Amino acid sequence: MSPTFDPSTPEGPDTYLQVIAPDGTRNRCEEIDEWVKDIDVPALEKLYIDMACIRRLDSEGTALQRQGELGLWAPLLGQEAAQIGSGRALENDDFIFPSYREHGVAYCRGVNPHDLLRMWRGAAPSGWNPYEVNMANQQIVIGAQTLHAAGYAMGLKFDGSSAAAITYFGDGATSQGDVSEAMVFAASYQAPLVFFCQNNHWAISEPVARQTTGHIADRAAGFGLATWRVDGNDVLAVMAATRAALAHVRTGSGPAFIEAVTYRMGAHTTADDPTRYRDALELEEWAAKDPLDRIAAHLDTLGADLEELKKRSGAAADELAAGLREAITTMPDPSVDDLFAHVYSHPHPGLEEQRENYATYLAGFAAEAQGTK
Amino acid sequence: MSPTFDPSTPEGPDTYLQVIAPDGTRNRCEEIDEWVKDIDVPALEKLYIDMACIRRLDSEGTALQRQGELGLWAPLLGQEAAQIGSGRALENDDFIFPSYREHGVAYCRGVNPHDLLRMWRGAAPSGWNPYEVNMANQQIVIGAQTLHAAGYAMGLKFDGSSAAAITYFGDGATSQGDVSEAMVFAASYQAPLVFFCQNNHWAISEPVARQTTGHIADRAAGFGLATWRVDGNDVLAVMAATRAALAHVRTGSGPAFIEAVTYRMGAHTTADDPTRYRDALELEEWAAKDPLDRIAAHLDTLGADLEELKKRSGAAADELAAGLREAITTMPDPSVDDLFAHVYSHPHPGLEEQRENYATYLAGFAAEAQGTK
Amino acid sequence: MKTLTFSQALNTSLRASMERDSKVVLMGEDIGKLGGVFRITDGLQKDFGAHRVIDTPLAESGIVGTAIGLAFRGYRPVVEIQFDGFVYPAFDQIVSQLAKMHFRSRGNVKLPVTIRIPFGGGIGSPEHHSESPEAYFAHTAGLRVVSPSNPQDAYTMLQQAIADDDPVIFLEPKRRYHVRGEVDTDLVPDPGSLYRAQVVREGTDLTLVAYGPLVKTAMDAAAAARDEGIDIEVIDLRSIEPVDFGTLSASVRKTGRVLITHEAGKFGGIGAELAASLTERCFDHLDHAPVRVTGFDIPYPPSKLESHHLPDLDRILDGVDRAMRRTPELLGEEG
Amino acid sequence: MKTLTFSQALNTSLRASMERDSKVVLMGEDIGKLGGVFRITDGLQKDFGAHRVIDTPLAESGIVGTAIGLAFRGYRPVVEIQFDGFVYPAFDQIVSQLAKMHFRSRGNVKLPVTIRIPFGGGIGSPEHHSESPEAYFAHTAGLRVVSPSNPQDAYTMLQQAIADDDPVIFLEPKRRYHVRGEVDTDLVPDPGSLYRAQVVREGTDLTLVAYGPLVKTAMDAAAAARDEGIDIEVIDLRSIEPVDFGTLSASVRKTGRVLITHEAGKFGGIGAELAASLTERCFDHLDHAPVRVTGFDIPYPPSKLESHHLPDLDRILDGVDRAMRRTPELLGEEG
Ligand SMILES: Cc1ncc(C[n+]2csc(CCOP(=O)(O)OP(=O)(O)O)c2C)c(N)n1
Ligand SMILES: Cc1ncc(C[n+]2csc(CCOP(=O)(O)OP(=O)(O)O)c2C)c(N)n1
Ligand SMILES: [Mg+2]
Ligand SMILES: [Mg+2]
Repeated sequence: MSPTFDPSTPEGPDTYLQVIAPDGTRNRCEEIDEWVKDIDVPALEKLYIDMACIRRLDSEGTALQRQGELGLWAPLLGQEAAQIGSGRALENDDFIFPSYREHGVAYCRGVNPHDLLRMWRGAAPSGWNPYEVNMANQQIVIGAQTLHAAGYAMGLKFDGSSAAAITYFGDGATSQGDVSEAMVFAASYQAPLVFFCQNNHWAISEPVARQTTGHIADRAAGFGLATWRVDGNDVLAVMAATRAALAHVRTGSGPAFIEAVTYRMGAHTTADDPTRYRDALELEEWAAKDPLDRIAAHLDTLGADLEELKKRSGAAADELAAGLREAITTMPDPSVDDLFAHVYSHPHPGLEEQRENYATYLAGFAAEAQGTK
Repeated sequence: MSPTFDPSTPEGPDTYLQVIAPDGTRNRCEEIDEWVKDIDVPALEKLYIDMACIRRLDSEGTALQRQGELGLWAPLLGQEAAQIGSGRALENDDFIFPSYREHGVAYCRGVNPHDLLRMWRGAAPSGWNPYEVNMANQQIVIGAQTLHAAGYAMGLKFDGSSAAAITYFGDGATSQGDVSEAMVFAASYQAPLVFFCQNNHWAISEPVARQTTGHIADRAAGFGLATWRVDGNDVLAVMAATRAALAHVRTGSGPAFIEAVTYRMGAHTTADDPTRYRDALELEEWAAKDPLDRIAAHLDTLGADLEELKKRSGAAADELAAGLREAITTMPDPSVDDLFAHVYSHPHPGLEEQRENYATYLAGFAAEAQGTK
Repeated sequence: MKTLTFSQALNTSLRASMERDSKVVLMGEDIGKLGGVFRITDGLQKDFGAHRVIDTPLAESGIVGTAIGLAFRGYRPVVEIQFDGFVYPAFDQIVSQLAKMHFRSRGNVKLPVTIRIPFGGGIGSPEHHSESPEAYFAHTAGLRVVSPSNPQDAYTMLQQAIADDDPVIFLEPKRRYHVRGEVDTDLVPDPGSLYRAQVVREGTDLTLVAYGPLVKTAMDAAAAARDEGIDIEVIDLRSIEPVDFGTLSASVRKTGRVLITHEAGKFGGIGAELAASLTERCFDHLDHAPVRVTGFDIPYPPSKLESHHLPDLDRILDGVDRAMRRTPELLGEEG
Repeated sequence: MKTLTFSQALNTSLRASMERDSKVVLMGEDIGKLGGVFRITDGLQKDFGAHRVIDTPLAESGIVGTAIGLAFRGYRPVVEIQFDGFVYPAFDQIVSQLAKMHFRSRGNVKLPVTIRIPFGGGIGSPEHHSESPEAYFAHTAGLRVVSPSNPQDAYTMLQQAIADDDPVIFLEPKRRYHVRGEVDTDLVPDPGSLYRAQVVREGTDLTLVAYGPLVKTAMDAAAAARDEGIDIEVIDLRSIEPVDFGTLSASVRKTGRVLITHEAGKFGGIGAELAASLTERCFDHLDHAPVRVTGFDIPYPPSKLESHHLPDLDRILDGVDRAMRRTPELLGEEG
């Protein structure tokens, strides 16, 4: 009655759903094939370009942090397929509750460069207006957003809406009570919510085996969720599973769970040094499963013009990068007023006092500087 | 990929492990039969007497509350098999982390009447010394104790001990993040811990279907635990499963989970009015599955002398009841010193000041009363 | 004008809020058929349906977390926490999410969530059923914290809290649930009055500040002190965060003495903030240091000892005597 | 005597505790191979093994809850919470379990658990990485709360906290981790000294109370004030709960003025308790109301604004001027 899963077993089509193999060959994958039968060469090329763009977005983020323009950056390198495959499966009115690493999903939402970088620069507590892009702000407290997603999805259900909610989190997050509670609530109310777990094998320095002795997807099944375990480096498999899961939750049959098995190729954040805890060999192994390379290889088998594609994707990525750099140079620093704004939605006498006292204090300095004190 | 379980399906040998049917017939139950093959008629009679005793303990608790001797009581009526079957499966050095309803388990531990009632009387924050009986004090915060059990079991493992830990909680508790986290930790460290869930179908006024859309045991399996789902009104099935689970965890193969499917025949506590939320029919249905009646019926088929047995069990229950009543009449009220004692294990200047000031204040009243102020 | 118990006033208030705004939903454990363990939601699920009076799974972090999600979606959730001591599993969602979301989202996301908590002691319950957690919430920027002391305020303040676009922790003095009082259900309260303190008894010698369960005790103490020739002004704080320092300071400047009472432990309790702030604001008017009469700094004791722990008339009068310099100071203190 | 950074002192201290007592185990996220995100546990798993330096699943309630269980079993767990803002998921286990178990069990169960929390701001981090949660814990009966301000205290106090049979919240001022100082690793501290405040600079005009990250700032302010002819006595509080009021009161009775500074928000912060208590204890000696110079009552701001939020030398000096009645009072205040 005990599980026999060994989390170190090698992953492959036996352990997860895969549509495109690392070498670019196309598998038959009955469970989900139908969900991507519309994806023709131009659509595949678009997905490739998306992935190339967010890979560039990510390397720009790291570079900007190195140059002191950002306070911190959380790289998504290696997780492009998981983010683009799912992000492109969503409808506009589906609402996203992300963690902190979903720059790629935000990109799918059309979040502009200013808003993408604002929080990482330390210029504001967050980036975008959630209601403009149907995506909540980054969540740093591990797992907390999954409950917001469950509540939002309950609201969708009460409203009779056909939209769905989706929440992103990592393998480490699955240990948090909040994530389990979110599954309990979503299942209890049969809410239209997709749990999207990017199992990138690491929670900072801790391997996924510390969090679970079995497959994460199996845990979700135990909560009564419809589950899909997919190759998270296979953009088509991810897209197919996400579409399937969205369709499932839209029918009112309860929440769904996707475990996208992927790998964090970079550091946890720019403050992290992964050489302290992980093996170069593991990285090599996963480099061979690269999400972009495999789509390129697959497109090659379909006779696509790869050179032209790389030119196009390079140009798109260059444009995005230029936008990011421009955003950084034009981003205004926050003002003292931003300190006190929005703590409450209407005036609070205690805080007003503090704001005014601080203004007086600062004015004193200004006066002193002008020699008028 | 979605679960098809309907929590309202009728329970029976198809949905859980059962050794003795409600009518007293003995089922073959391959999965666990071997674990109770040593239980002969005298042993069965002993289990019957235990159950009769805790049923009496429970009715005395309710009566004492009605008479104003206790502030509150949480009845266990209907759950005698779950508590005796598991309690009697434990070794002395196994350590128990209970919730608040496990009077029957405490009885198995030999907790004396004073200690059983002390907390319920409002005379102390708890009853017994955990280290004298290898059982932690009652836990009121739902689910919190399961983490203590997981930690204790980790300690057992680090110590190379052959003892196990067991933690009791209800169906409602399974929704709490702490319970999920306890499963995560216990599995992660393969700790010798048995999770014992008394699914008594209700969490105060909420039916188990509010907490889960599937079987609770399946949820545990998803966390990688060895699981047993048993008829919780069948003392032999409970004992067998508990022994099996204990054996499993003692081998170092990781934690185990037992879902004992039972029913809370009484009120949630003496402060509750279950007629507001549940159906008399449901009660009737479960009355037909009574844990004591079925063992009596089974003993009858084995040719035991039921009349004599009922006499013996009645006498034992009477003795227990007399002990409880004696305990209540002789229990000293707590003193003002108990207010300040044990907040810390060594003196705390702030609290010392409060204690002394309050003593002075009280002395002032005493002096006033004596006319010396 | 109707005569209602405190709990009926709350029930009527919830009903009025739900009738007025279809986005108001109630969430909590056992609030449906049972009507909550204190029956505050009695009959509401029957009348409004299970989608508006939502029995939740047994998980407080889940309740508050999903309430946040519902608010994100435009709902106005009113959460019931069954007892004070069971709010802590939700602490992270309250402190890191509910309190900070408006700031985090730069004003884009409003979370008009009301968290109702039956709080305080005096009902003979076991551990975790009698706590006073207000200081934790009041110290948390982004939350507002209020507590009514009588049926009229229960009725009015709860509707105001629900209508407020900020999250409000609404502390209900559970031992006062059965108390009856006149309630004007037609009263249209002043906007902003939710956060105002009220002078409930005028006096000249000492300002006595209480809230929630102890306002009644404070009034009794004032009546008793009158017999000893001390004229006490009693203020019902009503709003614990923000504090209406205008009303408080005016009183203290008049009386020169202040006593603050609450059930929560003294160290780091609301009394500390009130004493410190009133000292800052009224130092030159003070004839004595602000006096605090509070619960001890202990876990809430078993019920047979709770009468010692809870400030009562005699302990408040003892504090009054100290403030009036009629009795010696406590250990470590000076007059 | 060795020269060690604050973090090396903590690391050395953990090592010494683990060598002395085999029941001391460390628990937390990423404390093993990585040595913790601040490297405080660097090298310890290598030397003591994975059963003594335990990388845990990512769940703070689980960490504290299992630490309680280990303590039940006779272990002496030292928990690392990765950042201050991530302690709240464990709040229930800390407040309702860790703090109350000794009382609940009538002294039978001791829980010698130390919870290390890198706390406070000033390191340019995003949300939840710069908080000062000390008031929550200090208001919770059953906990002790301490914070070292320098490498020697880091070394000594951590060992004392671990050796203490009560649960101790150990707050490490993370922005001081890199600071170097002399550490006498042979020092045998006075029993009880863990809970004593220290006068780190004598003075006659004003008592300046700080702890953790702000002791250095307080010392700098005192030096600057000296140039303006104000002689400040600086006290490093060290123990936030219990407070060593003996040392504090003696100083305030001497100087007649007190300024308290901390990073946490003002409302209901530790400063409130210190101000209220010192007013109670020293009222007749006070020439001015205690002054508080603290963080604002806002969520911790984005890093580009944190220098405004954190009390610095200038803001402390501004407070000193007010306490000395050299500048006008703040809004709502009087001298
Ligand atoms: C409640 C909480 N605890 C600790 C942290 C510190 N922390 C930030 S990211 C992280 C690891 C997260 O791992 P995972 O969930 O797998 O997501 P990934 O970073 O791999 O995308 C930790 C421990 C946090 N942010 N929140
Ligand atoms: C954290 C917490 N929330 C709420 C409560 C109030 N409460 C006490 S018992 C109970 C129901 C428990 O149901 P279950 O876990 O099924 O156990 P049972 O009472 O049926 O034995 C509730 C909600 C509590 N004690 N602790
Ligand atoms: Mg991860
Ligand atoms: Mg139950």
